[in-house]
Amino acid sequence: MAEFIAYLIAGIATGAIYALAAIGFTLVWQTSQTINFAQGEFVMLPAVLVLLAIKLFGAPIWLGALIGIAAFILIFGVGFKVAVVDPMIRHGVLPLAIATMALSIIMKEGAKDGFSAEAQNFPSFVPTQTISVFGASISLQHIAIIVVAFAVIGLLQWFVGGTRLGRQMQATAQNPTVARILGIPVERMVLLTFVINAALAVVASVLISPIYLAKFSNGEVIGLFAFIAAIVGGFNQVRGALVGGLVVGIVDSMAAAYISSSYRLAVPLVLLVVIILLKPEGLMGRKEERRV
Amino acid sequence: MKSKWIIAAALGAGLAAPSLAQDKVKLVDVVELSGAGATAGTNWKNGIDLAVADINAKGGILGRQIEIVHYDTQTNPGNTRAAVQRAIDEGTYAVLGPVFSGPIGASMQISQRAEIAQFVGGEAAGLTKQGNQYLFRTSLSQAAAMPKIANYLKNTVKAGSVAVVWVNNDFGKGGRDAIIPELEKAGIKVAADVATEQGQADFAADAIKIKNSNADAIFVYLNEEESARFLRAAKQQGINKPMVGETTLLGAKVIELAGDAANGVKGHVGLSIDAPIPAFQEFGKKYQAKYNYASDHNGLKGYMAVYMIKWATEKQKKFDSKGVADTLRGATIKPSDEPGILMETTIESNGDLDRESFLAEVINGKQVINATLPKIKP
Amino acid sequence: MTAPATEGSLPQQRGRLARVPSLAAFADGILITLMLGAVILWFAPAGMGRYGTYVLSLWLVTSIAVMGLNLTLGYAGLKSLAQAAFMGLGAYATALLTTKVGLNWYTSFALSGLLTFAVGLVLGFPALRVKAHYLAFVTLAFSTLIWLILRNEQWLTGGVFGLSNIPRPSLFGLKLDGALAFHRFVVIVTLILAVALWWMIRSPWGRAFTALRENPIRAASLGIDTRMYTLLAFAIGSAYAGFAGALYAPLVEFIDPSPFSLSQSFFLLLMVVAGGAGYLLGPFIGALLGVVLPEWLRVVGSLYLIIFATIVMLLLIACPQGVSGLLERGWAKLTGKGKIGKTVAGKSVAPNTGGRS
Amino acid sequence: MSPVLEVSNIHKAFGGIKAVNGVSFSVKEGEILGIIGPNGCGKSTLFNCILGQLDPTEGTVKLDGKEVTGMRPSDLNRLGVSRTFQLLQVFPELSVRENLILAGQEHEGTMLSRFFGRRDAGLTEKADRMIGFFKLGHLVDAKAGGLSYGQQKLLDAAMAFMAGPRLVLLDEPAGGVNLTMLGDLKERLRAINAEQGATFVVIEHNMDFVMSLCTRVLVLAEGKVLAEGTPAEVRANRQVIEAYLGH
Repeated sequence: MAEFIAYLIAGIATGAIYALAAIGFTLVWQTSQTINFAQGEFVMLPAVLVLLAIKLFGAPIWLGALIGIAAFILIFGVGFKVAVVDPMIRHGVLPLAIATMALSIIMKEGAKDGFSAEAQNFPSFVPTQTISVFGASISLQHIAIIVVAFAVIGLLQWFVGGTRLGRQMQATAQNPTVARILGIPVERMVLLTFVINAALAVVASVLISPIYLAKFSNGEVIGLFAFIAAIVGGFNQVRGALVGGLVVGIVDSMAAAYISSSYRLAVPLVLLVVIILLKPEGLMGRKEERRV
Repeated sequence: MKSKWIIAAALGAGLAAPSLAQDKVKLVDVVELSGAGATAGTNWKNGIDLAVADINAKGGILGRQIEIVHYDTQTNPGNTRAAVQRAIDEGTYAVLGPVFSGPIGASMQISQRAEIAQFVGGEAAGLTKQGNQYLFRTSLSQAAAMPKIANYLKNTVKAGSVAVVWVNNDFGKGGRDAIIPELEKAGIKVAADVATEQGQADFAADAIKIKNSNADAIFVYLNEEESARFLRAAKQQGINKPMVGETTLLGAKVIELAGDAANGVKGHVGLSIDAPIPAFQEFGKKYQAKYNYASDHNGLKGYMAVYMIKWATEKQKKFDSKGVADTLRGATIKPSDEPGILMETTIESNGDLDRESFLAEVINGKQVINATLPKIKP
Repeated sequence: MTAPATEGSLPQQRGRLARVPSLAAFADGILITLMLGAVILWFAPAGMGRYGTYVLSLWLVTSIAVMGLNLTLGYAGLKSLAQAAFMGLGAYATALLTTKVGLNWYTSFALSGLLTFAVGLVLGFPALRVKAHYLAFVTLAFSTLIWLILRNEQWLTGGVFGLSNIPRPSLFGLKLDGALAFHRFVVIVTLILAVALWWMIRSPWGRAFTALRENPIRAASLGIDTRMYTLLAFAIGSAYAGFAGALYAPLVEFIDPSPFSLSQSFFLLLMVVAGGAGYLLGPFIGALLGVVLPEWLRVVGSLYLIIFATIVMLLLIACPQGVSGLLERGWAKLTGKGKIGKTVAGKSVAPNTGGRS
Repeated sequence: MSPVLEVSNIHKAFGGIKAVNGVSFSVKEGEILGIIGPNGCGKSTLFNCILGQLDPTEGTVKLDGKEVTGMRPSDLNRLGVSRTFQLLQVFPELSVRENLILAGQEHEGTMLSRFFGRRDAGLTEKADRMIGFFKLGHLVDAKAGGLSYGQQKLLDAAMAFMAGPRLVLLDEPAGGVNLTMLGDLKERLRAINAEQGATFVVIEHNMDFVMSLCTRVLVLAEGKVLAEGTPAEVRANRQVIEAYLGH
């Protein structure tokens, strides 16, 4: 039992990170049909930028964090939308997806050449101690990840459902044409989702980097799992991305525990295929009738 | 559409080999600078650059300056083969790299065919078993290191059962395949056999699994960063059994990244900037000063590889690339003859190395050498 | 989501360039280009050394895999993320059949194609679902599973240590071990496969594939067996990857799982799109970008991958139809045929992309 | 004479919403049946159920007395049932001729002959005749995507007739077509009906078009048949007037 709880908490913590990345992924997909293959790198980079700011300006941690995060949201929230997505959006999903693939190479190689090929320590804002729950050692870092991630997701849900701006954004996501007729500033709403995506990536990055260490290649795994989480959850639902992230995180953790560890990676993917075959619209997705 | 063929023609020019300046000796390093091997490859590259700078500052090899070129392999065998072929077409004097066994396997026949010596960072046991006369290691092979570990686990740690955690690439798999029979021979039970992914970030589940195996000791055979992540995860799960490793686990990088979690880690060290040999420590300082971080064993390997070439060339007193391999086989290089080799190294006829090595422990964030192990064939 | 065929109808926005004085003449131009290209590549390695020769061969082998993906994606509009995995199946099948079973290369080549074709057929079923994403998702999983099997089943595949000493074929008793001889062999095989594809695209099959991409529902209402053509397009595209793998193994003489990973499948996808999806010569340009350009950029040192990726990104921002689209646009401007509306290429719906997103 | 198409008791529900709620009718050889009704009365859904694009929740569709319910659209088409769509559905990247060849190619030969045989499947002449018939002769080689809306509508119709179907279902053929073209279209449809004896079912909002073209009219409202009869009868039906005015 104790070990099961330990696996479960570890899985939920990882899953929460996947969920943050997957939610951002889903948001930009909803509003602008952008499949962002650089999503993993979006989570990798903020931590690197924070460390870089500290290194370059000799700034204290909080200032470095502020500079790094601001720079990231500006470049990869606003800049990404304006420079990459806008010119390509009309040409369909694929060229844009490929362009984000190229962007991921640029981000990865840029972090490697501009910062370091080595992993670096990233300061943790919670102590690295553990507490014991039903005989299982639970790390405070994991608990912090879970608490903060859920708080952020809750905040996002409140924003989307409970504020005027959020509802406008939701309307834009569901039907931009109608939203435009209703006088919603669609362009600005789309931009907002990109900024939120970047902000979520920052949160994920700051939460996970003390454990994963800041390294240019960290995005590969996170990106893949966020993508899987988004599919499992239904691909077009914020709630789905949340559930998908958690499911994938827990399944991965359990797979490491109870299944041949060299095939660990296969388990979430088999789950993915099973879900596609049994419930094609994803765990939380709505069924779409085919339209003629 | 026809312009494509114009591009192809223009490209032909780009792909053709440029001529070599006579007053320099050209060395090409083909190594993993991107992809999965980027970290190891970058250390290796930096080590080489450091050696080349040192040698050139002191007048080069036989009066000729070294011109070093690095080609990235993207950790991909096909690209590695292309790059090694390019190096040879460009008239490299010897080939340096790569570090990962897969890319080595894809490229070693090429230098063999061209009769040019290739110095690789790979540790997998199989590499030197193929009768390639032009392949040289720059470190001990796993086949040489693992018996020492098993011995250590049995006699010093006195473990009756051991959990093995390894990275599922050629390095880790090779080590795992080498240690398991040695453990069995020593009568030690393998309590858990845990494979992890290259570049894995999250070791929580693996640590829990190892904890539950209740082994007397844990043998950790991961790359540096993964070692650090594992040690942290193990600490968080409250694992207090001895962690034993080979070279990487006790590296400066691991100690830096794992912090407290690295304390108490022990094991066998082949090459280490913390070894009780002044030359090693001096190398470590130079590296730190130039690149602003501590070198791992790959940095040392790259550094020594260049000096192996230098020694052989000066020994044969001419630039004969085929001769480099002939000269090195069976030779013993002493630091008194060539300080850059750092410690006495015997090159066996199959390309394996024999050297002294160390038993070490991490105490208070520092690697402390407990004992020096003699060469296998002293 | 949006079928281009149902969108607005302003003529100047729809016709992507009047490429068509006569489609037949254009297609024959492609055949001539292929033949001419083969002749040039036959002689090209002169003075290039082994390295240049090897890179040219690698380019052609990659082109074959990209050609296959271009058929599935560019013509039939099916998104596959497993092209490198299929290439791996072909490469390992050929390597094992030639080294362990002792078959000759030609039989192994055929069997590799057959194997990947069959696996493609089975795997293609999810593509028959209405949402075209499913194929992408399933192939994503397939791709990783194949990679895991290649890595883990060491008894068969050599695992992380790979398989070495893969023999090169001989032709009419002529050994093809040398770089140049094997390069010429690769040129011939590539030419045959490219001409076969050219023929297929010109045949009614090609028309049906295009219909599948542009509007599967309308296609079905015209009697086109969309199930059959979808499976065929995907299986044939996969078989081309198998053929490419069967050449890759003896070219490198060594294989391990890394060139067949998911990221490599993505990279092949990048080559299709950057070269120009839905253009017969696009794959050659795409593979040139993906294989030769990075080699070429080595002169700039460590930043070469960043420069490469930036070129690809800027290219796609400037012209989402890839290099082929760019050339076509330039050609149209040159001959004055692009004047139908100034917005033409910028505004149009890309044939390869909008169709079944 | 036995009916060509016999639709009995078709139901189709999406979730809880019943789009079609027990519609039955039959069409005799050579007839032109019009189906009218206010927006959302289930006309298009009914079409899609008949044509295998949607599976009806309940009910059967018979072609020449043989049941074809749920048959795949492509198979149905090869039995001689053809259709046009409410929204434009031509292949914009293909030329006008290629569009027509495409519409006919699967009706001749085998998969193998389609691979190894002639590029145009021997259909160029037939396609050109059809193009001429629909007065698109000057546009043979133009890309379909470059045609005007009305021209695309004509092409769409031409494609539906390319394989010489026995039964054609037209979904709002007149929508968005200008008056001159409308005349052309009507005339062409009549000609095909007369010359080839093809049977038509037409969904249409344009009353003049329906009343002047069709031999019989079916009125749908809220997923059910409200009235049926000759154009004159329907025009006089009070229920129909109410349904339209009440909307």
